[in-house]
Amino acid sequence: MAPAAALLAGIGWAMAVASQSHRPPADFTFNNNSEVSTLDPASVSSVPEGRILRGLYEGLVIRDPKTFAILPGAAESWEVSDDGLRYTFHLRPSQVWSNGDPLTAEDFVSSFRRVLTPTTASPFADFLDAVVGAEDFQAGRGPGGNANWDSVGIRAPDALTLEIELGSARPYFLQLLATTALLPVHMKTLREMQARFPGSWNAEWLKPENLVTNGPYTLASRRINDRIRLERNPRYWDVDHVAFRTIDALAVEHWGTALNLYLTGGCDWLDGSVPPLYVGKLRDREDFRLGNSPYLGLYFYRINCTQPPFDDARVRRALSIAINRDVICEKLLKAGQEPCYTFVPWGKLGPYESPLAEEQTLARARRLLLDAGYSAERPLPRFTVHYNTAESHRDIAEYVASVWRLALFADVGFANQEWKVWLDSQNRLDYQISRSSWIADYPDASSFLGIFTSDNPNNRTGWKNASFDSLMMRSDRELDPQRRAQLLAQAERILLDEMPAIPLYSYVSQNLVNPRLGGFFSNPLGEQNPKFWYFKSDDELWQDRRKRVGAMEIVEARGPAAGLYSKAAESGAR
Amino acid sequence: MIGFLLRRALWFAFTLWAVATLAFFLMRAAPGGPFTAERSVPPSVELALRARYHLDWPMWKQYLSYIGPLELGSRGAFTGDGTQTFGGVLAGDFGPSFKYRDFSVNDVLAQSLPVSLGLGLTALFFAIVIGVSAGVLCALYPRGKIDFGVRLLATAGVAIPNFVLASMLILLFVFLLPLLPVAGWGTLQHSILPAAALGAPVAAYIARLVRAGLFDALAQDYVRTAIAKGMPTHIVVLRHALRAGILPVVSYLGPATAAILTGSLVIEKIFFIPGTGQHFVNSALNRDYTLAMGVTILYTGLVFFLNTVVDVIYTLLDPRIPLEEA
Amino acid sequence: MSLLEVKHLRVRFDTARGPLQAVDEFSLELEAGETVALVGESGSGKSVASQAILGLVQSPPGVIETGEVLFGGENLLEASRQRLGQVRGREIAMVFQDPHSALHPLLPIGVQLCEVLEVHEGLPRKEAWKRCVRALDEVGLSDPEQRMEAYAHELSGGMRQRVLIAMALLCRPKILIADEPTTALDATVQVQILDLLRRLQRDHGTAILFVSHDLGLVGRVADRVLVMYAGRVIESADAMQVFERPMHPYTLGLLESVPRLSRTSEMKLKSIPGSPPDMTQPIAGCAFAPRCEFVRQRCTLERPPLASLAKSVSQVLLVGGRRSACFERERVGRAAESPGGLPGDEERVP
Amino acid sequence: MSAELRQRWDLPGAPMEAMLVKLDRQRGQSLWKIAAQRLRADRAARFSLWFLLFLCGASLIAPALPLPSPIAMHVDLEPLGPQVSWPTAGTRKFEREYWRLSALDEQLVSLRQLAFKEWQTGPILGTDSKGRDLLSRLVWGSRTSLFVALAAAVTSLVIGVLYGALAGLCGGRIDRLMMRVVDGLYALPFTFVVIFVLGLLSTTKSVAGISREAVFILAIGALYWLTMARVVRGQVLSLKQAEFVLAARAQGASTAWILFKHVVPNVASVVIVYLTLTVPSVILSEAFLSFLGLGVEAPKVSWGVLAVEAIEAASPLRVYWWLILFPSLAIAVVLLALNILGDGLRDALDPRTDVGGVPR
Repeated sequence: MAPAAALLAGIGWAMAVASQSHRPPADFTFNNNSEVSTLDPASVSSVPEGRILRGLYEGLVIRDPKTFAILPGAAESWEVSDDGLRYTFHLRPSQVWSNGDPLTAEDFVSSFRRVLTPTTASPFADFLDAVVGAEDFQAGRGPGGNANWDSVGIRAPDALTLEIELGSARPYFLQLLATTALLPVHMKTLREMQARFPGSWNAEWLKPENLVTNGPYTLASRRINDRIRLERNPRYWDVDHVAFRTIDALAVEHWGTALNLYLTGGCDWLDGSVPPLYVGKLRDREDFRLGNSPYLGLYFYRINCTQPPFDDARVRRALSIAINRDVICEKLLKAGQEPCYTFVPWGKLGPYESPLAEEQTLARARRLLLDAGYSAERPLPRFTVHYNTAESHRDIAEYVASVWRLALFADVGFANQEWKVWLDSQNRLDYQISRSSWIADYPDASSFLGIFTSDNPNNRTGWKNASFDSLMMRSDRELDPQRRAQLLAQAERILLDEMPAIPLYSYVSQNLVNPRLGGFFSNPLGEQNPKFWYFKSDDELWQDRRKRVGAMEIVEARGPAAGLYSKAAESGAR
Repeated sequence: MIGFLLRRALWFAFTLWAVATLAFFLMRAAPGGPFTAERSVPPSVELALRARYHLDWPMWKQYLSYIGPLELGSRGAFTGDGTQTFGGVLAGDFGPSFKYRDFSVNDVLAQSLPVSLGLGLTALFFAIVIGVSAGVLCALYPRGKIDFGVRLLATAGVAIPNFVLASMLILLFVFLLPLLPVAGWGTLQHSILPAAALGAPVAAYIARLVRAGLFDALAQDYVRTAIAKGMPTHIVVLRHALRAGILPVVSYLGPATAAILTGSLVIEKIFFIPGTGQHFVNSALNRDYTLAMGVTILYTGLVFFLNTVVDVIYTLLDPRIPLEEA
Repeated sequence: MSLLEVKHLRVRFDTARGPLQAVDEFSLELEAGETVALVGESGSGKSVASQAILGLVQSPPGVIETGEVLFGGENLLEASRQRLGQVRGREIAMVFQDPHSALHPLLPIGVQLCEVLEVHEGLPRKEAWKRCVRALDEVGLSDPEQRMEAYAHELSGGMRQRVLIAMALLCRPKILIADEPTTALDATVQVQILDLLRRLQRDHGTAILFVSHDLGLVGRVADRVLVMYAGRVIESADAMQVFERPMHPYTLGLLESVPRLSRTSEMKLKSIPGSPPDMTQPIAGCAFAPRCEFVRQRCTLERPPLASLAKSVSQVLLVGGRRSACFERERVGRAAESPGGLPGDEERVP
Repeated sequence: MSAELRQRWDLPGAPMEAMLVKLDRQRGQSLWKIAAQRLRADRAARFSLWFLLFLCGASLIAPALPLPSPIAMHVDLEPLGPQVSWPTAGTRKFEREYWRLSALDEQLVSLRQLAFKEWQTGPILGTDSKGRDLLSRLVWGSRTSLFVALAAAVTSLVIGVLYGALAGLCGGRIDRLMMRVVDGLYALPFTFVVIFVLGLLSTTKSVAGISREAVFILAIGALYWLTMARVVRGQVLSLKQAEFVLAARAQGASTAWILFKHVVPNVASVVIVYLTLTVPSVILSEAFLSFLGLGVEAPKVSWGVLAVEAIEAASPLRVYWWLILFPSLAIAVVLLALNILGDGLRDALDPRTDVGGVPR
């Protein structure tokens, strides 16, 4: 009896503890796909973290969720000098942090300084490379051998003015400033925590009870692998335009679970790759937004160019040509992914247009292979395709391998590797062909092509090409968009001729969204700013549905009939 | 008793040390590190990160500083960012998590352990109640339809992978009969399906153990004595036979409880429960050295503690066995 | 009418190797206050027969095929489970062979004793406890209060058997079935237990069915003796008669294998050669034939019936209810009277 | 003594003679013979044994069966449900698509092509999301699963029996120390070890002889030996005190002789029963590791892989029930058969017959 009683008591206790943290549902709940690794803007930039960070903080400028055009953020206006070297930002007066401290230009200076400080170990310090003296400061070089902040071109002449001086022009500098890496942090709290918790301050300042932010939301609570709750920040300058009082970001990793939650009303938006088995089932629903939403992510196969036979560009090209990307996209993935023959997905990005890829015929592939000295009689030596554990990777690898087997007489094996092992073998060039992917940091072709420069740690193919490097360097400095696009196209031409990697397809965003959600746009970066979200009223919803053509299956739109309206949506074309 | 516990504690300390050491070096020998990511960071950043967590130290120094609060030198801090220092396992500090960078391992465990305990205890309760009743039922109606049915169910319970069972439960009790929430954690309703899925194999196993134990006990002379005394069947089975037949269950429950209380990756993933189970796998996959060490030490401690509890209970149930030999 | 009457009992065990006829045509009468002994080698079916009386045969594999167990005119084999529960322990109690395993190892002695009174007489634990202490005292256990708290493994074999006897007699049953109650005990303890049984029988007037393989022991307690072999009763007689003039070669064998102080050194202790038959196999003739010194061809072909020795009604007075299942019983009887004598050569079959 | 007896029994009664011979024969039967005899009498266990043997046989000759290729994708099709009617032959031609097969298997495939030509069975159990035949995948998966399970069980057997027997025989301090080591290993979380061992070994390409599968088997076997060691040690300890061993020792038998003549056969029963329990747990572990993606190498299939694919098949949008049912059923049936066989073996090998139930 006694053990049974103890057991029951234990259940009661644990349930009590568990339900303490149970809160009423938020105004809006979405699935963020995975647990965010940190809320420190200097350390992360991936899509899930971005959604939270944009809710918590606001940078100098922000991006329009639909067009990516630069909008005022903490800075209400700015000037750029004609040579593109000097930026002057004017902050909104009487802006405050969530604890009431005034937000000043000095906050931005110290936040940028933190990013550039080596011990911060920010992977995004190079976003500020163009700033005068930044590289020297970061490398610890300076007059007298010491890093000197005074020589860095980031200054605050007064509380509301921030000046940034660039050493060389960067046409996309404002886009960089809109990334999450350059969001301001409240340095005062950070220092306080450091004094109070010398051992664990790194974690302490980001705890809900300590974190001070300047964005539309504050951090209410956070539980690992469960949810992050955001609460509207009453001190935010534009708080009247923030619709939801509370937002929950879930960290559901298993797609089936997320779908179940969505279908039972447990969340209002989920993205992520729908298993091909169900794409057909979802396709006709009005809440499944698919297809016309390109995504700046490339799925490709890296080739280790340091080993024969893959040190021969002809072999690499033959391998690429033989693969029918349409089969992968239409038959295996089914969700509207776009076949890719070039390194910039969709072949087009802003003013940039990719050069044409080689003609895709089997004869040509065999021809190239023959030139390289391989044929049915003298087949390629056996090689292995590495991929990290996932069903879709496995299916694609199996398909690609079967094509190479049948068309190019190659004997292909597989190596399914656990994530870290796979990364490790890629880093050490301990592979022959390895599945890879790349998501752009900012909407620009250089974000894709740049990883193949000789010294880029993300190259990982062993491929080096001096003229490619110099073209990329020149394009970085070029202010004229047309000429810049030409330089980049020349660089990609080299890539296409050399094929150090085989582009396969570009991702597509697959959103299941409550039809009532407004201010939400599928965009190429999967970027969302919670500030703009709101619930449509029945009227607006009805009009929206009318506008849409085709026989969509109407699904229930959860939420208040009157809507949870945001004036931000009303005021202007946002 | 005190001597027994003392000796146990000594062994416990030794085992913990051995397991921790083994895990420490095993982990660092595996390819990839905590900061290996698909998007490579510049070498200087990686160096700084490694320095922050003292991963640039020689292995022995890392090991010593992990074990104890040894002051092995620290790095100069600058404008808020510098190295983290932590007290070492002996001081009860498991250090910062590498993957969940905003949390210490202690935080992570403190958040997830109550959840896993709640789920685990519910599952255990479910498993014991169902398992023992099923086993007793078998013994009451041996070799009949009930016995056969229970055995079949018990085999199915052991045989069906729990993720398959979980999906079926969801389809049945969420979508077909909308009775329970589909996923999440917080209320008692939330815990019913995952507890059932988690407890089912244990219940099945207990049912088999109880059945076998009871059948064994029912063949014993003392049960015949009880029957010859004219004891009614329920007393014979519940007081006489079950008392002996439950002993194998008690020894099985030690490790089983440890496994159940530390959660299950699969169940937690499917039901979206923020428990410790996923940390066992994820910390290892993420090469989150400190968190992996933390869960390993936690698990080892739990196993040891529960085994000791089981041994004590065993001696309470079976007076023939002195505690020292347990 | 006798207190207990068993008629034509047949018990079969379904084993992996086929059906095993454990008890065949077993009949028994027991009068109040009387002690009847059931004797035979292990495997002869005596334990099974005695357990069948209370329906204690494990089923499966045991099956009671036919027969009646009449207790006060009521057939216990057809009684409901509930009724059987009332009879067991209260009207008919049982003491088992091995006191080491007959007590529950994990329950205190007191609990095991008290539950008898709680169930049968509905006594509250406190009163039951008191009576149990008295009962333990009665069977001669020292420190009965303390013993109540003890566990079985803390007691010696003799003490345990005393506990079991006390347990059996708690409700003053009319019949006590003692299944080899002393076999597992030391010789000195054996005597003590037997004395105890006799004393208790005298005090309470209980009828005892005494099951044993030890004919020597039986002589000390029994009024009547039933000898069993291979599932059948092969001889039944008053105790004195059996010892004086056994009428079955098996009984004779058993008697000769009893160590006796009175024997002189040249009178060797005999053993019965061979081993009991495989009872899953059908037996054509006398089951004892392969081991029998007196065997004749007829014995291997025809089964000797358990026949009364009385050839006429008048003889009944002389021989009592004496019966034997042997064609050669007269020869056996003669041989028994001449100790060490060999079977008559003159009758050997050519 | 026998001469004397024979003399007495030397009678013209023939039935007795026959009985004697029979008796002698029975007494001379070894433990194994009796066990085999008992097992033959146990219908359920006998059936299970035949079923398992049939299954092993089928999976061994799988390449020669007229099954479709287990990996040939026909991605343009929606998953097909089980086809109840016998499919018309030749709806699809046989495609010789497999992973790297051993030479023997290649021979078998050729044999199959000779025997059945282009003919192959239709989707009796349906097809999966990539249009692959489920029956074929189940049969080919059984090869992997059963092999892995058996091999891991044998690994655990060898290590466990040796370790346990050694500990039991040595006794004393060594025994205690060895068992503490087992306790310590018990306290290591299972997944943790597997992940690191697999991670560690998956990079060492130089050990080309050790394939991932072998590592996998060894890793699992190395985890299951713990219980086996405990069980065996317990048996050996109790046997050491058993009278027949003492008697053998008193007669001056060597330790090795005692070990093989007396201990091994007595331990065998426990070991065999435990083995029938290990095999199912290995099959389930493989499923769990497949869930983590640490299972067998693609495109090879195993029941674990199929079970994991089944998770995706259950969604409120649509339930592809055959993808869930058949793999689970396969695992469950094998487990059931193994359990029944295990029970039967225990009954057969344990001299005490299994009795049970409450008498009336």
